[in-house]
Amino acid sequence: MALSVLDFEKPIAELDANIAELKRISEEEGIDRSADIEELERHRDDLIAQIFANLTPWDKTLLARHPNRPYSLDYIRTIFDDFVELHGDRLFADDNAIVGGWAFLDGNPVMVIGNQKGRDLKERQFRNFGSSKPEGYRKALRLMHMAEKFGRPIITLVDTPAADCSFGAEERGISEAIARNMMEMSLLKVPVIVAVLGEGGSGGALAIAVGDRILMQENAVYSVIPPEGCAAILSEFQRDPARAPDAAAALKITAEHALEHKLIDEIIPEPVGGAHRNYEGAAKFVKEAISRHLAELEKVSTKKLVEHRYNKFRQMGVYAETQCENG
Amino acid sequence: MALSVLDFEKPIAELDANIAELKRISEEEGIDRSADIEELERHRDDLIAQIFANLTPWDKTLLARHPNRPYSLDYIRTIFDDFVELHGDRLFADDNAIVGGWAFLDGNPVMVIGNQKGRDLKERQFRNFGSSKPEGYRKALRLMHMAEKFGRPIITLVDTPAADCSFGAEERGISEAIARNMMEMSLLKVPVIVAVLGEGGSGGALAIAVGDRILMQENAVYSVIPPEGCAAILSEFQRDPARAPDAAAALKITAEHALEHKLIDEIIPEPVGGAHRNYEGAAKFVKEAISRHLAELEKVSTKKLVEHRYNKFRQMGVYAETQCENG
Amino acid sequence: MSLDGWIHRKSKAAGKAARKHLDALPDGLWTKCPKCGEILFSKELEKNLMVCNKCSYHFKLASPQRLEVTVDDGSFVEMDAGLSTVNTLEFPQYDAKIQKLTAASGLNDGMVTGTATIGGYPVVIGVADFRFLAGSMGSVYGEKVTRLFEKGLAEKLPVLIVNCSGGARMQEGLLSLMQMAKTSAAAGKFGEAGLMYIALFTDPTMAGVHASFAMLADVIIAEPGALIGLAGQRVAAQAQVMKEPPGYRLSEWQQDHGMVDMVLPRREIKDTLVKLLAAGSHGGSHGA
Amino acid sequence: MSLDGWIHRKSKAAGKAARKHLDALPDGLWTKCPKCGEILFSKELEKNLMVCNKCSYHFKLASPQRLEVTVDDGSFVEMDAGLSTVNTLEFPQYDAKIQKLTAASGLNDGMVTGTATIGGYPVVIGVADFRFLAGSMGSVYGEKVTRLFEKGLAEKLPVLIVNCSGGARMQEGLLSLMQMAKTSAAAGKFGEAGLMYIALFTDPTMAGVHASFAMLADVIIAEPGALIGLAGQRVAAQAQVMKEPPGYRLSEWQQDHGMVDMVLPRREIKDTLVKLLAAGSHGGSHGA
Ligand SMILES: [Zn+2]
Ligand SMILES: [Zn+2]
Repeated sequence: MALSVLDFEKPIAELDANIAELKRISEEEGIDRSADIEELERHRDDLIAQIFANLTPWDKTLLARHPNRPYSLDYIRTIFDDFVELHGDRLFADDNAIVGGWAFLDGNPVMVIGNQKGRDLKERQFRNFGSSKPEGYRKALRLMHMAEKFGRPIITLVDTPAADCSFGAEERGISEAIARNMMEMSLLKVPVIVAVLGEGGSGGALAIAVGDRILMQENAVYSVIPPEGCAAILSEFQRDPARAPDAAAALKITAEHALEHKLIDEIIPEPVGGAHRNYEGAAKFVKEAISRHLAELEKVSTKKLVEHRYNKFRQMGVYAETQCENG
Repeated sequence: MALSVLDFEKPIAELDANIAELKRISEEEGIDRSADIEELERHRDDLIAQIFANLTPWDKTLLARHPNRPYSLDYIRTIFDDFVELHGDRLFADDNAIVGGWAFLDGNPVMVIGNQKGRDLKERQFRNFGSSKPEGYRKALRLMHMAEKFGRPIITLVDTPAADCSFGAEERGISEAIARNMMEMSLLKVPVIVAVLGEGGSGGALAIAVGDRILMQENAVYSVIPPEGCAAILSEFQRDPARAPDAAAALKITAEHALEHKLIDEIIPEPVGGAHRNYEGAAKFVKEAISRHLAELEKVSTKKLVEHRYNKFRQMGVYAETQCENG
Repeated sequence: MSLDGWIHRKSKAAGKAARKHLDALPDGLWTKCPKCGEILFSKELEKNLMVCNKCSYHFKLASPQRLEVTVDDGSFVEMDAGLSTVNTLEFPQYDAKIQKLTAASGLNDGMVTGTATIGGYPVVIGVADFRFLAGSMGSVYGEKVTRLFEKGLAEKLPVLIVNCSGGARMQEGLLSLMQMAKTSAAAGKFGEAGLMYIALFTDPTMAGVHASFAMLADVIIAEPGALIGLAGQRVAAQAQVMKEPPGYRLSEWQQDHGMVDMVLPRREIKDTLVKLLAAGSHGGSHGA
Repeated sequence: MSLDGWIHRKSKAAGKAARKHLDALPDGLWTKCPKCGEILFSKELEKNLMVCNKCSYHFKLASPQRLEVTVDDGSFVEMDAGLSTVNTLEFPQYDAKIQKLTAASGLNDGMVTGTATIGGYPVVIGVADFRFLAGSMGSVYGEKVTRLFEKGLAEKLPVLIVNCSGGARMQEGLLSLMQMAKTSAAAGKFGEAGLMYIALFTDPTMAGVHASFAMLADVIIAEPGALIGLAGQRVAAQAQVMKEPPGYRLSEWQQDHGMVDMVLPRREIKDTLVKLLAAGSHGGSHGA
């Protein structure tokens, strides 16, 4: 698949093209242009640094949805060994918008589960654009309980625009599936590490995102509602989906804000120019973070683990409190 | 609904009709025929006793399927107070072939669950002829886990020809639902009493029939396959469904045989002439048996309860064993 | 166990305020049914627990009304009324909205919680109030629901939550979303103790509330004709290629699809609650 | 971990006997594929693990063949071979059938159990043999499966069961039916100890076996094109108003419907078993 280019990436793409052209010429014509190339590359890297230092929440939304961004299976292939994918919820169907199975992290067995988007049109449809139906969440829960049964840690990779809310999904209780997963995950007796790698889309994301550690890539977004939806509903944005960039800013959907409000534990860096420019590099950062947190959690007793997980989510929220006579 | 009359019940029905006619005449004409009526009634009761003492397994099959036989809801209304029916499996649908909910037995809360057949054509279709789909078994399991959560005993009433095996049922994993229920029931931490009240139809019955006490009405049947099906498959019966009576005999489907092989704990008597001739009387026997066994089980510790239930089913089966060199 | 008490004790002002922000058109003596258009005698309507006697439309109830038709007279004691909203994200217009709603309704939030008895059985109860930002769940709402479960757990009491909500509150962004996980975890911890949790779904019970603690109840009762589902109607309409089938996602449809235990007219709910509380209120002789 | 060992060690007589009662037509050098009709060179077919190299049809395997393609060479030690059938119900012709089958197959029952290693991982294994009354489950079968789980439980070993069965055995009536409950309870007790149970579904995995211990495995692998379901084809045909859709209840259909984890060609199964055993064989650091 050809590299897609976001608007704010265009200056970078132009320099990339120039560099490629220069390399082609110097090779074809046997002329040494390495000094020029190096200078252009330096210039390109400076430009990237400059652009990426000033990304708006909406820019990050677009990056999180970038058609070339690595997806869960890309990370699974790079980070883990001997992945054995397991299918089906044992109730209704296999949902291709969620993948999961046994894998080995540095030689240790773990259960890995992730939302899965598709790359080309056909695969996008096959993966339902990464939007899960109840059967996807129920498959995930089945696998999590299997991991719990064998005392293995669980790693979830979050990257979904939202849960599916078609007729079929509502018919089979999409709300029930999301709610049950959150509850059951809060009770799991094994370590659970969540990595938000792209779009953390509302309840559809949260249904596999209740864990002991919540990690989030620097260009990922995590939101209660897609910015377009928020803009379309609220009069604050004239109910105009085109004002999504403003809604994205108001909703505070970036990793920095999530960390500031203590809703995530750590921001995972991405390679220069974003994960989509360097799959291996992105996976390396993700793996390092997961491994490190897992090593910490392995030392915690089961009782404390579940207790801490409860307290972690228990503390989320900001409110004022005054004593009342009827309190 | 008019009383249906089985072939072997016809002599009884004739006497019933004569008695009714005599009563009508004596009332209309003001003549005292009470002596004649009494004699006829005595004769009728003798006849019933004689016929019911010699029922074949096939006769019992027909009785168990008698269109006037009381169904689960008839028993629930009579035996329990304040029944609150609960619906749905929280996964796909509500299955009307299984009913269940909270109820009170002698003032104590219990969860009662039963297969449910329909009386007239419309209700039969509504109840799918008492054949459950996966959602019925999953509803039953949900309710059983709810009872376990609150430490309440479970009473199941078995009366189904078989599990549903239509496309939809296979699609949604009817085998999985049956298997899971048997397994989960074997692990329940509360007393479970099973009463087979009509047709104990194969896996479709067993899916709600794993308990600490298995009671069976004297005219109920419990079989691995319907006699017609067995006759149609085996060359021993010329693969002729019409030889169902022979298959019924060979399959040993009566309560006496089940008791003899230690597959049930007790035979619940029925009123003279069968449960369908006297709903109140039938319910009284069922209630007495359930209450008595429940009182016994309430004294058993949770650990012993689950252990005994496992051992109970563990011992079912008859085989020979010789020591082998490779054993 | 009388269900009629509420009307006698209810203040006229509260009733009017409630109707104003709900779906009745008060003009004193008469109220128009928003479903069938029938002009109803307000006193009769109130006597009928705010159910249209022509089409059985169940009017939305403000939290004080709901408490009056649900709990024993005078038994309700509010908890955590001192919790109030903070606009941490500095979301546009949010402060003003909250101030206006608080002034109009006298509420600090769309979730009112406390203890009460129902048919004599003590319960911890939460009641959503649609007047307050469509009963949407933000940090205060999530905190109150969580404390509700924790109160039940501490005192070994059953929990009843009456839902009426459009979902998570956008104005608190990810903090609102996390209330779904927080309340679900609280429901889980409560449930592990073998305590009963009953939910009543009224119109509407949607999105972030429906897809979290609401669906986790042991027993779910729905009022007739309530809209219950994940996606708001706007989102749902965009997601569907086909036209919605009749009754789609209403209470009765949800029962057919296995998602609610029963659909009960408002007048029958309290009696059923009492039976359920009798079945689940005190610990049984066998336990996990 | 070689998958080819079985052919070299397999006795010619055993191979012929197996084929006779399975679905190959042995004429020495050549074997006809029952699915595509291709005439296959028997040696090539065996080298290909009894999979047609034209249409990929997976021939049924007798239990010795199945063990050879599944476990490490020479690692299988049979258990409970001394269990045999008693015709308690005095079912017509049952004794004669059993005697004939035992003589023809050398088996006492359609379930062969024992211990073995797979890729070096010790397992307790059960293998169904379709030659023996269509791999149907009676008292002996149920007892062997139960002891299998109990052995796994006692020695903290994972269990693998290879299924190939028409269902419960009619000739033992209600005793057969109860094997469903007995084996399911055994699977439950085994599972509670946090031990791994893997099932392989081969053609056919049906009825009383499918609807009991078979469906309770943690991980279910199916061979391609295996018929898997509750109702036998005769019963299913009666129950259906419509014509069966293509692929109905075959392995791939079951995967689409969420009921099996993966469909693997025979040659790939052992490698996957080894990975699964690596993931599940020894207890983890956190436990229930
Ligand atoms: Zn009306
Ligand atoms: Zn072929």
